[in-house]
Amino acid sequence: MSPAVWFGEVGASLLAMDWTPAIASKLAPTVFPTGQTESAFAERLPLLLRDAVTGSLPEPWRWLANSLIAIVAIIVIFASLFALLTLAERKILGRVQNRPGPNRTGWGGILQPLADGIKMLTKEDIVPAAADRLLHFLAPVVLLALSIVTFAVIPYGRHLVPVELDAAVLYFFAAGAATELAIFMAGWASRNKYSLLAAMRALAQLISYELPLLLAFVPVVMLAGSLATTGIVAAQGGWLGGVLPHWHVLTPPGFAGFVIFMIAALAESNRSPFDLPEAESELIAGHLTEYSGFKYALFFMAEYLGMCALSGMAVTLFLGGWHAPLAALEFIPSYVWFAVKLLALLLGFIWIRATFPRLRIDQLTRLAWKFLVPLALINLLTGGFWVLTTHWTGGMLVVRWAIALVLVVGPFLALGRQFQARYAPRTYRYA
Amino acid sequence: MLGTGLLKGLAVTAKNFVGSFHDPKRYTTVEYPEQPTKLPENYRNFPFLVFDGEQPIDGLRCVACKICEAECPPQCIYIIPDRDEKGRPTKKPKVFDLDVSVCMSCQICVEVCPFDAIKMDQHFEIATADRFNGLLLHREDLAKSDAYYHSIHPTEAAQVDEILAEAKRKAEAKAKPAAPAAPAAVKPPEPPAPAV
Amino acid sequence: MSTFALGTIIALILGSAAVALCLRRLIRSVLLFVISWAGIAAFYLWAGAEFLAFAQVLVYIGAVSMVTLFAVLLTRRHDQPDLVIEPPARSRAAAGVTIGACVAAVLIPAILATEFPAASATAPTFSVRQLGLDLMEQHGVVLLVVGLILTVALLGAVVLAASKEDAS
Amino acid sequence: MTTAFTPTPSGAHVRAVHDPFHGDLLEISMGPHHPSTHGVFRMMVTLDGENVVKLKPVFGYLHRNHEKLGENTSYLGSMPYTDRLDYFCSMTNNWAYALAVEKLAGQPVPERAEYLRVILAELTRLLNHTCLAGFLLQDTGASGTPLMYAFREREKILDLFEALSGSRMMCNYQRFGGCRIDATPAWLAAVRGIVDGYGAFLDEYEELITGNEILLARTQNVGVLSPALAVSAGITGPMLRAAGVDYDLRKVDGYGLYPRFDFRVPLGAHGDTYDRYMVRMLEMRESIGILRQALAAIPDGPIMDPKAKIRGFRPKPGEAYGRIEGPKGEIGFYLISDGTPNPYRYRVRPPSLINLTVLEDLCLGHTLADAVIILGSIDIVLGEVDR
Amino acid sequence: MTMLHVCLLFSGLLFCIGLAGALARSHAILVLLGIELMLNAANLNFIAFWRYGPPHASGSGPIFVLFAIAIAAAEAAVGLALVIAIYRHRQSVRLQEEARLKG
Repeated sequence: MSPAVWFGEVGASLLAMDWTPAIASKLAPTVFPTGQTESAFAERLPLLLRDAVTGSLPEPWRWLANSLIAIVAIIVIFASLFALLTLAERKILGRVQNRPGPNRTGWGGILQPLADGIKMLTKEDIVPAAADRLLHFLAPVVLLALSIVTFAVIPYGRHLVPVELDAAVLYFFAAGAATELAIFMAGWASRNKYSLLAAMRALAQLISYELPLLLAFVPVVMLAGSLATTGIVAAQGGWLGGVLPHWHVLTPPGFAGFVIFMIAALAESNRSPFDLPEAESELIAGHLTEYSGFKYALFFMAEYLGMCALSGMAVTLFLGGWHAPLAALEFIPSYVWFAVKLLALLLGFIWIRATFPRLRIDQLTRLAWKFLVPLALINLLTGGFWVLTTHWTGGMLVVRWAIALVLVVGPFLALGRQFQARYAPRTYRYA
Repeated sequence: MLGTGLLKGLAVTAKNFVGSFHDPKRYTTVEYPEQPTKLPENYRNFPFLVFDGEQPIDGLRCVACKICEAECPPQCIYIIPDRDEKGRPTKKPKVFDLDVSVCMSCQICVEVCPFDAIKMDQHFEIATADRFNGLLLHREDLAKSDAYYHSIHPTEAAQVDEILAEAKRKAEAKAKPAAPAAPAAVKPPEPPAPAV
Repeated sequence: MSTFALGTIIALILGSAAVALCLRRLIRSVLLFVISWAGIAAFYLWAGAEFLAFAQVLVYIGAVSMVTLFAVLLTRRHDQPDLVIEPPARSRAAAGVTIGACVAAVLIPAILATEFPAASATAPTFSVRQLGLDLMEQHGVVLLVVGLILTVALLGAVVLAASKEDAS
Repeated sequence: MTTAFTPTPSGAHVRAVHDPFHGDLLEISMGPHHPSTHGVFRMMVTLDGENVVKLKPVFGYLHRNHEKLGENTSYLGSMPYTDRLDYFCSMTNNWAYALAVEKLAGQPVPERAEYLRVILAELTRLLNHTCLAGFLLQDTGASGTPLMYAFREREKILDLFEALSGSRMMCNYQRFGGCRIDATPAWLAAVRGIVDGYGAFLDEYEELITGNEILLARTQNVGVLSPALAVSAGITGPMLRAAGVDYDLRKVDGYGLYPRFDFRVPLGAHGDTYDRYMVRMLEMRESIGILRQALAAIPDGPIMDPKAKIRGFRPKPGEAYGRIEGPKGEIGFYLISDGTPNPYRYRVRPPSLINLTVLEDLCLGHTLADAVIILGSIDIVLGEVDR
Repeated sequence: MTMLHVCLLFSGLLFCIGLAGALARSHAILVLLGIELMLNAANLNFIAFWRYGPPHASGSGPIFVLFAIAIAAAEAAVGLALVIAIYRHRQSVRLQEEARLKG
């Protein structure tokens, strides 16, 4: 095993472990909450499998083993999801562009990620002579570790919450906020002008988009009355007449929050159309210019894992977490629903990447500060209104929806008109 | 409304994504080694020398007149005319080398050849590990039969055959009254002086 | 286990802070500061104030470190080490360390000499919900004032840092 | 405050690299190995933050002595070399060179050949503008999708060229006094099919990207070229027309059979990158119209003037300048004959190079990302810039 | 020695390190960071007293720290903006060179 991956995994598990024992007594008595024995066999299958392995151990060791299994399961599942995602992205991009995508390795290209991995592992690891070797090495490791740490608080299913924290959402974004530091380290340590520009861009971009990202989910926290991810998911349970789920995205403030959140998430995970730090047509590869081989692969992995984590959080906050969309479909295990929603969002990321050109850095920051932040602030107001009017019924329900919709759509149209006054399609004259 | 342009774009890419599964117009890849496409008849790659009959070297139409060598813009052709024991030209090339690493497939040698002896090939899989000798084609590599020429450029070859037959007929008509001692061998018209 | 964790955290914080202030390369000292801030967050976590820990990470690692790095990049001069060892600087450094040591010499005995009332047996519980209620009810006015100060500071920072175009 | 900085006389907004007020600026050498300099082009960019304060184009990495080669090769031998100037537009390069030689020698061209030349030139225009739209969007960061759509259509036109001339890009098709190979009815039918489908492609392409708000924000008011600067710098082609100057050699010179066709010349009003993109999109629609008319009217007949000489071509001493409206601008060849088989002087007027000269003026004050798309919207091919 | 003593000693040491750094270094950014460190040390005290002080039910300690963090963020923003402004003006961030108030 290369030292980089060893360090990354050990670092990630250390981070995850060191935190849990210190606060374990208070926050998470067991890694997976147990007890709800009434749920279906399929629902409890992961827990049963785990207990079959660790059931015979004495208590403190059992707790440790359970934690380790949770960590290993998350890393393995999301690492293989990362591998499949790289393939899926290339296949989908290919199909969008009227071509097949990678199809020579394995059956229909299914082994392409393996081939990529072998290629990355066997490549020479080049460090520029003038680089800051320590930071150059640490940057991908820190980035990957931080993006793995964020997975700790996402509820993957009814009984699958690795760590239950009182302020889980805050934890998630605190861990995510530190990733920009790693990107900066990469850009700085490379001693390359393109990398340096990319580092500056990454800083500006991530600072700008942190704010709308945080503001966008506040209405959800208000609606759910909890900062814990489990509490937020629990608040979205139930259906209206067995058909209409109580997801936050189906309320006006929740919908606006979802859209703002997804735009900011695109920017936070450096995905097109906000992939400015690694804009290949301007900055070669940005902060990745001087990386090769396995360190490059680690960056790549961290980017995709970050995307998965943000999508998972979006599912938790807005799309009802692991709840089924219809009451009739509840027999399907909750983690399957979570996976379906997660994959749908990831597909959306890829679809957007296949379509849009890239923004410019000043437009990017302007979009955050002049468009998303005002909308998110107004959305706070909408969220407050929505929370205060939960008891309105009958005719007042229509009034409630009307006011909330006006609060959501009105500012959007007003700000959109401002944009259209500056940029609009033109008509042309002929000689 | 802001965002309609973005949504339209998304709709177009979605249409192409779905279309790539059922509409051949939206799936244009040809997987080359497994599905070779038919080359158009006019396709040209590198020149080759046409020979008549069975013997590749003896049957070459080339008379080593060196017009193509002079006209070739990148000067990739090198010819040494053959001579018999007495030092008279036999109107055959002793050496006909063509450096395909220099050749730019412009077809000017074909256009200037008065004997229809050099034509453009369609064989393009000529990659080699030897950069120098592997890409320097000699007269033995270049000689290909008239039948092969017919198979790759049927229309053009038919026209060439007509022209050659016409020339032969004229030459015979000219040769018959002139010299009964002259051999029956076709005597091609004298090549004009190569351009200086 | 718990004391061991505390010892590690303390060593991490003190070590990284001390080294950060001695380093020649500014970027490295800033990154070491980030480590010490992260250590302080870990301390909060260890003490049971998890909300504070996450706030510390968000504010210090997410924002202050970024702004600092920006400032470092924007004020960077080529071919100029960050720490110039010249006689005045050296005497200054010596004076600074001496003063720090003096303060420590006063503080440490004072702390050791003081008898504190007995600690509560169990850690105080303090949920996020409780924090929110306290903030909104008991400390509502303070919250408003802090918000005002933050806004003014933000505007002031923008005005200060906004580039004035070349007047010449 | 005292500064040693004095404005340079050449341009008001060109700043010295080490100006004491603004501190150190960042100098970046973009290229010759850069993904978006369209070949081996190099820009020495000086940045203040992300803003370009100075931009020095460096070219010549692809210089291959084209003009000197032309003086040492026969008139015919230069024809395949013209393919390699602007390798997207070999057909128009061929035509411009053939036109120059025909003027020099007073060589007439049969009507069918003239029609074929118009058809091929307009197909080349479609091909070039389609590719440009793809490249420009690739430069703005679209992940290949517009480029792949553009290349899908380009491939169809290249197949036509291959079927007619034998080569996709290095066509070497025109000759002095006509064309090399006659077009078959099947080929003309294939052209008709592609021309009929091209409008639908353009519609889809414009729906994909033209109304895209990101593209609007990226390209509008970026790299504005004023008509005065455009004219004094000798800019030609769509770039000049995007600046609002009505100058199209097809109308001005009326070479070939263009006076017979009915088409309009789209003009931009702002001269920015968006106008340069849109003018090309509109020109493509006009080209489709010209192609329809030409395909309907093409007569039968010879494609080569019977008096034309392939070999031993020696024009009388004299000089001639032949120019046509290439897709990128005025492509011209200037020839002096001294009666020998080789030209005495062989000179190319490359539209790419001359349009490139205003690059710094367009980029100053914009960001690095804008410099990339401005370069993309100028539409250069390094084979022609460096020759 | 109780846990409280350990925490207080620790925060005192941290304060002294910050103080020594702020006084010893001449780079304005490092001075600012030293001051931030002193603020953090003070915050540690609040938490230490809240956690190991006499039994109580209020959350004043953490809330005070929360406010202190917010103010520290404001301070950092303004301070660094000042550093940038000074740098623009005088091309230096060395504090001993900033002897004049008038530019």
